[in-house]
Amino acid sequence: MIPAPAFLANPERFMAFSRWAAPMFAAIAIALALAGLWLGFTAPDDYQQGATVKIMFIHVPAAWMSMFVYVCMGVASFLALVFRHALADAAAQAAAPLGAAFTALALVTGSLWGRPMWGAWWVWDARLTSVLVLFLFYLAYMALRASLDDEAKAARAGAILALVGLVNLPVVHWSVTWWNTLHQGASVFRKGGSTLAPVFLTPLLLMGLAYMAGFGALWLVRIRGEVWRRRAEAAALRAARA
Amino acid sequence: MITRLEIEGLALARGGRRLFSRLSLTLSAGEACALTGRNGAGKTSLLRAVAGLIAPEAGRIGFGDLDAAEARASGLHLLGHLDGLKSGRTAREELDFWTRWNGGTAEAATEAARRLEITPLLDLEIRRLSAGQRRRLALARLLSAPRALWLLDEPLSPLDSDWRARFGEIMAEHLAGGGLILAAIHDPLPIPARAVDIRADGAAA
Amino acid sequence: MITRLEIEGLALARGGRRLFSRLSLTLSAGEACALTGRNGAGKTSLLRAVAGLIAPEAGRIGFGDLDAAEARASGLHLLGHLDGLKSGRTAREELDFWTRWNGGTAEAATEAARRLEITPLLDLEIRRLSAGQRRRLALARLLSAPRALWLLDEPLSPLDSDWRARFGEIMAEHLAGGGLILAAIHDPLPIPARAVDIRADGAAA
Amino acid sequence: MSPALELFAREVRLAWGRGGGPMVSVGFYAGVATLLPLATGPEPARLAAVAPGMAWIGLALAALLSLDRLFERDYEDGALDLITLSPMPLELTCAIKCLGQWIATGAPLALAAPIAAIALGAPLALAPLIFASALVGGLAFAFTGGIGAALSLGARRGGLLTAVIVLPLFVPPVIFGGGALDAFASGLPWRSGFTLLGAYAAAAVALGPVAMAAACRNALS
Amino acid sequence: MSPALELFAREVRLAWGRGGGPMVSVGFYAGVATLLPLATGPEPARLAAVAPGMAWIGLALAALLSLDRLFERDYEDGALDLITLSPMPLELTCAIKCLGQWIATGAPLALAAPIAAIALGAPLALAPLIFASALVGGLAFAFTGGIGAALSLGARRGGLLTAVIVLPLFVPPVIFGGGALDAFASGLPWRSGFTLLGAYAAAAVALGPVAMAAACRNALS
Ligand code: HEM
Ligand SMILES: Nc1ncnc2c1ncn2[C@@H]1O[C@H](COP(=O)(O)OP(=O)(O)OP(=O)(O)O)[C@@H](O)[C@H]1O
Ligand SMILES: Nc1ncnc2c1ncn2[C@@H]1O[C@H](COP(=O)(O)OP(=O)(O)OP(=O)(O)O)[C@@H](O)[C@H]1O
Ligand SMILES: [Mg+2]
Ligand SMILES: [Mg+2]
Repeated sequence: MIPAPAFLANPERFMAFSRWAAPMFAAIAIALALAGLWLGFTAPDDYQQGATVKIMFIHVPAAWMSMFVYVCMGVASFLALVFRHALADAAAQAAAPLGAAFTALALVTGSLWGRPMWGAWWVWDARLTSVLVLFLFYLAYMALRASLDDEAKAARAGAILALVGLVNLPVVHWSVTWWNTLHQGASVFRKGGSTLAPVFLTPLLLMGLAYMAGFGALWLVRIRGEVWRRRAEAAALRAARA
Repeated sequence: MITRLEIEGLALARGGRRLFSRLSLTLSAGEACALTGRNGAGKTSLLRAVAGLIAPEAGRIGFGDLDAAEARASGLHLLGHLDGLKSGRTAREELDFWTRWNGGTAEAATEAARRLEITPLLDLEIRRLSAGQRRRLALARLLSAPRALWLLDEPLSPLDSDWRARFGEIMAEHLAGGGLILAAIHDPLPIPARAVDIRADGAAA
Repeated sequence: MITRLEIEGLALARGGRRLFSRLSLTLSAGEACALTGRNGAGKTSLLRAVAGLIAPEAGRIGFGDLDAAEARASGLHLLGHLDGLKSGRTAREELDFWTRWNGGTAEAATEAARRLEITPLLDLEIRRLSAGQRRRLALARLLSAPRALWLLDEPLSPLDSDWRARFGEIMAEHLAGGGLILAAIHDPLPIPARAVDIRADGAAA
Repeated sequence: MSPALELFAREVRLAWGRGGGPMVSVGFYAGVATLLPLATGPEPARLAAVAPGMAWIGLALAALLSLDRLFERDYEDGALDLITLSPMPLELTCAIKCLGQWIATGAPLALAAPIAAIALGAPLALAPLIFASALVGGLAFAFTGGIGAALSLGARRGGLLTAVIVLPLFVPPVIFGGGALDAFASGLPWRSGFTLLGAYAAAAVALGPVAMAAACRNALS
Repeated sequence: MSPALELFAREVRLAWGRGGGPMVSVGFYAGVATLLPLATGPEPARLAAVAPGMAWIGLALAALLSLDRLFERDYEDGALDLITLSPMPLELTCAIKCLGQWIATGAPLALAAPIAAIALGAPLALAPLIFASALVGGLAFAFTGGIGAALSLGARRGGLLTAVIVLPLFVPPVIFGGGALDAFASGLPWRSGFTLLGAYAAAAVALGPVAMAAACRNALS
C-alpha cells in the first residue's frame, strides 16, 4: 500500500503514477466493498449479538484504518523530517484529515455498537480512551499545521508532533491486553490464528481491504491536491515578487 | 487640527528621579524640532508626555486653543521603538487595522504602502520583515491617516541611506502641508529643524 | 579561538526567495568588516547564517581549521535588534546570567558594566532603561565574556554620539587583541573596516 | 467599517488565529473532559453527578488560558500606547477587546460544553441550559477575566497571577450557574440561579471596562 | 556556578517571579479546588469520590497554564538565539528549562495537592500517595508540556494550541496516577499504576528534550 518511496519521491513520477492509480484504487475499493457488504449482510446473525454484529463490518476496519493511517503519517513525517522531502510532507499532511475521519467513524460506530452491547454509549476504558487520544493527536496535528504560516516550519513542527504521537499506537493496540477493558480482546490478528468464524471473517477482511483501497485512492487524490496547491502558491509568490 | 504645540516650564520625573525641568518649547504649523540629548536624557519620556501617556511633574503642555485630550486623541501620531506591530500578523492586516483605527481610508493605506514601497511585502508576516522594512511599515501609518503632529522617536535608525533621504522628503511635505514634527534623534534630520538639546539642568538650546 | 572567518560562494534564501548568491569574504584576526546594503538585502540573514541559526542554500562558512559547530558554540557573540533582555528582570540579573552563560567571570561583568557606565543602572528593571542604556547593557555582554568573533547588527543605532565614539574605541581594542568583527550598518563605523556591499546579483564590493 | 468594528475584528482574529480557531477551543475542551474520568475513575454514576459541574470548570479554565494575554501582548509591543491614542474612550476599547475574546473563544466553548457534559453522562435534557449558561457565563468570565489581565500587566508572571486575581471573581458565576444546573437536574426551580448569573454578567459588562481602563492607564504611565 | 546551574536558577526565578512565587501557584490550586464543590454542589459523598482525581486535574491544568511560555518569551525577545549559541547541547538546555519549571511550579503544587484533596474529603491515608504521584506526575507534565510549548513557537495562538498538543500527552500520566489513587482508596494493589507513572515520567525526561530541541531549532531557522 505504501508506494515505494524511492520510486515516487520524484514529484513528476508521482503525479504520473497517481493520475491512473487513484481511480484504479477507487474502483477496487468499490468492488471489494460491494462484495464485503453483500457477504456481511447475508451472513447469519451472531448467536450472542444478534443483528448488531453487522456493525462490525463497518467498525472494525475503521478502527484498523485509524491506526494504519497514523502509521502512514508517521512514516511520511519521518521521511519529511530526515530527508526534507516535500512530497513526503504533502503525504503526511494529506493523511491527517483522512485518519481523523476514520478515527471518528470508529468512535461513532463503536459507540453505536456499545449501546446495545454494554448498555452505554461510552465507557472510559483504556481502548476507547486511547482511541480518543489518537483522535486528539490528529486534531492537534491539523491545528498545529494550520496555525504556523511558514510552510517549511509547519512541515517540520508537524512531523515532530506526528512522531511523538506514535507512542500512542501500541497503547491503542495492546490496551485490551494490558488493561482489563470492557472492549473485547483481539480476535482477528492474534497469536494462534483468528477465533472468528469464516462467515464473519471473510466479509470482514474484504471490508478491511476495501477501506484500505479507498484510503489509497483518497490519499493519492489529496496528495495531488496538495502538490497543486503548493505549485500555485509558489507561482503566486513569484508573480508577486517579480 | 493641531496648529500649535506649547510646552511651558515642563519638568519630568521617572522612577523618582527628575529628568529635566523648566523645558519650554513652542512649535507652530510647518515647523520641525529635533530633540537631541545624551542617552537617558529624557527624549522618549518627553514624547510620551506630549502624547499624554505620562503625567508631567510640573509645567504645561498645550495645543493652541484645543482641548488637550481631544487634540491628543485624534491629532497626533506617535512612533517609537516599540512599533505596536504583531509579529504573527501580516503587514496588510496591521496596516489596514491601524489605518482604520486612526480614521484613515483604504485608498490612503494603499497609497501609503505604495509610497513606502511595501506593497509587495504586504502579505508577509511581520516577523519576516527586515528591520528597515518593518520600520517602513510603521512609517506608512503616518501617511495612511493624516494627523498634524508627528512624534517620532529615532525614526531613521534602521533605514538605509536612500530611505533616510526619501523619508526626509516625506517629512518636508508634511511640514509644507501645515504639519508639525517633534523628533528625538541621534543622527541629523534630513530637513531643516529647530534643534533642542535636552539637559538635566534648565533645558533647551 | 576563532582566527579566521571564511565565507565562500554563499547563497542565502528566505521564505523561498534567493537573497544573494556567490558571496565570498575572508576575515582574519584583527580585521573588521562593515556590511552595507539596502533594507532587505540580507545583512541580518548573513549574520544569522554565520552564527549557524539558518542554513545556507549553497556555499560554505568556515572558521579556519576549527570545527564549525564548536567554533560557533563558544567563539562568537551575536548582537541583534532583539537583544534577549527580559523586560521584567533587572539589568544586573541579565548581565550576570549572560556573563556566566557565555563562560565569563563575575569580575569581567563588573568591569564591563563599569566600562559601559551602566553600574548605577544595574538595579533597574530592563523596561525602565532608555533605548541607549539598554543597548549599552547588551554591549556589556560582549566584554563580559571574551569571544573572538563579534557579529553586530546595527550596533550603533540607539547610542548618542559620545557613546558611538566610545564604542568605536572598544571595537578597536577588540581588534587589537586579535578579534574579528562583522557588523551590519547603515551609519559609517567609527573604525577602519573593509566595506562589503550586499547585492542580490553576485555580491560584495 | 468604524474603528470599533475594526478593533473587534482584530481581536477576534488575534484570538482565533488564521484557520482552525474554534477547532482549537473545542479540542481543548474535549481534552479537559477526557482527563476528568481518567483521573476520577470511570464509574458512570460518579461521573454523571459531577459532569455539568466539570463542564463549568472547563469553561472557566479555558477562559483563564485565553485571557492571560488579552492586554499583555499589546502592552509589550507598544500597541496599547497607540490604541489609547484614539477618540474612542479606553473603557469602550477594553469592552470591545473582551467582547472579541468572548465571541472568539467563549461561543465555541459554549457549543462544546453540553456535548462534553453529555459524554460524561449528564442527562440530555440539561443540554439547552448548559449551553445558555455557558454562553452567559462566558461573558461574565471574559469581562471579569479582563480585569485580572489588565491588573497583572507588567507584573513578572502574568499567567498565574492573572489566575489568582481572577479566580475569586469567577466564583459567583460558577456558584450561580452550577447551582442552576444542579437544581434543574434535581427538578428544583432553577430560574433564580440563572437570573443571578445573568445579573452578574450584566454587572461585569458594565463595571469591568472601567476597572480595566484604569489598570491599563496605570500600566502605561 | 556552571552554565547549567545558572540557567536552572534563571528559569526558576523567571517562573517564580520576584517574591510570592510558590504562593501564587498554591493560591491558584486553592482556587481550582474551591470552584469544584461550588460547581458540582457540596454533597460530601460526591466530592470525596472525585477529590483525588480533581487534585490531578488541577495539577495538569496548572502545568498547562505555566508551560505556555516556557519557550515563547525567549523566542520573541531573541534570548533563544543566544541560548542556542553555547557549548551546551540544546537538548540539555531544554531539559534544564523543564526541570526549572518543575521545581518552580510543580513542587509547590505537589505539596498543595494532598491538602486540597483532603479538604475536599479524601481520606487522610491517601495524602502521601497523592504527594508522591503529584511530584512524579508533575515531572511528566513538565517534560511533555515542554514539547507542546516548543512546537507551538511562532504559531498564531500559543496558549490554546499548546493545550491541544499537550493534552493527549497528559492523558497517560493522568490515567496511571488517577488509577493508582483510585486503587489505593479501594484497597486494591496500586503499585503497578504508580510504576507506570514513573516509567512514563522517565520516558518523557529521556525523549522529551530531543523533540523540544528539534522544535526549537525549527522555529529559529
Ligand atoms: C467507541 C467505542 C469503540 C472504540 C473506540 C473501538 C475501537 C476499536 C479499535 C481501535 C479496534 C482495533 C484494535 C486492533 O486491531 O488493535 C477495535 C476492534 C474491534 N472492536 Fe471495537 N471499539 C469500540 C466499541 C466496540 C464495541 C461496542 C464492540 C462490540 C462489542 C467492538 C468490537 C470490536 C471487535 C470485534 C474488534 C476486532 C477485534 C480484533 O480482532 O482486534 N468495539 N475496536
Ligand atoms: N518607567 C520608568 N521607570 C523608571 N525610570 C524610567 C522609566 N522609563 C525611563 N526611565 C528612566 O528615565 C530616563 C530617561 O529615559 P528616556 O527613555 O526618556 O531617555 P532617552 O532620552 O529617550 O534616551 P535614549 O537616547 O537612550 O533613548 C532614563 O534614565 C531611564 O532609565
Ligand atoms: N523568516 C523569514 N521568512 C521569509 N522571509 C524572510 C524571513 N526573514 C527575512 N526575510 C526576508 O529576507 C530579506 C532579508 O532580510 P534581512 O533581515 O536579512 O535584511 P537586512 O539586510 O538585515 O535588512 P535591514 O537593513 O532592513 O535590516 C527581507 O526581504 C525579508 O523580508
Ligand atoms: Mg529614547
Ligand atoms: Mg537587518
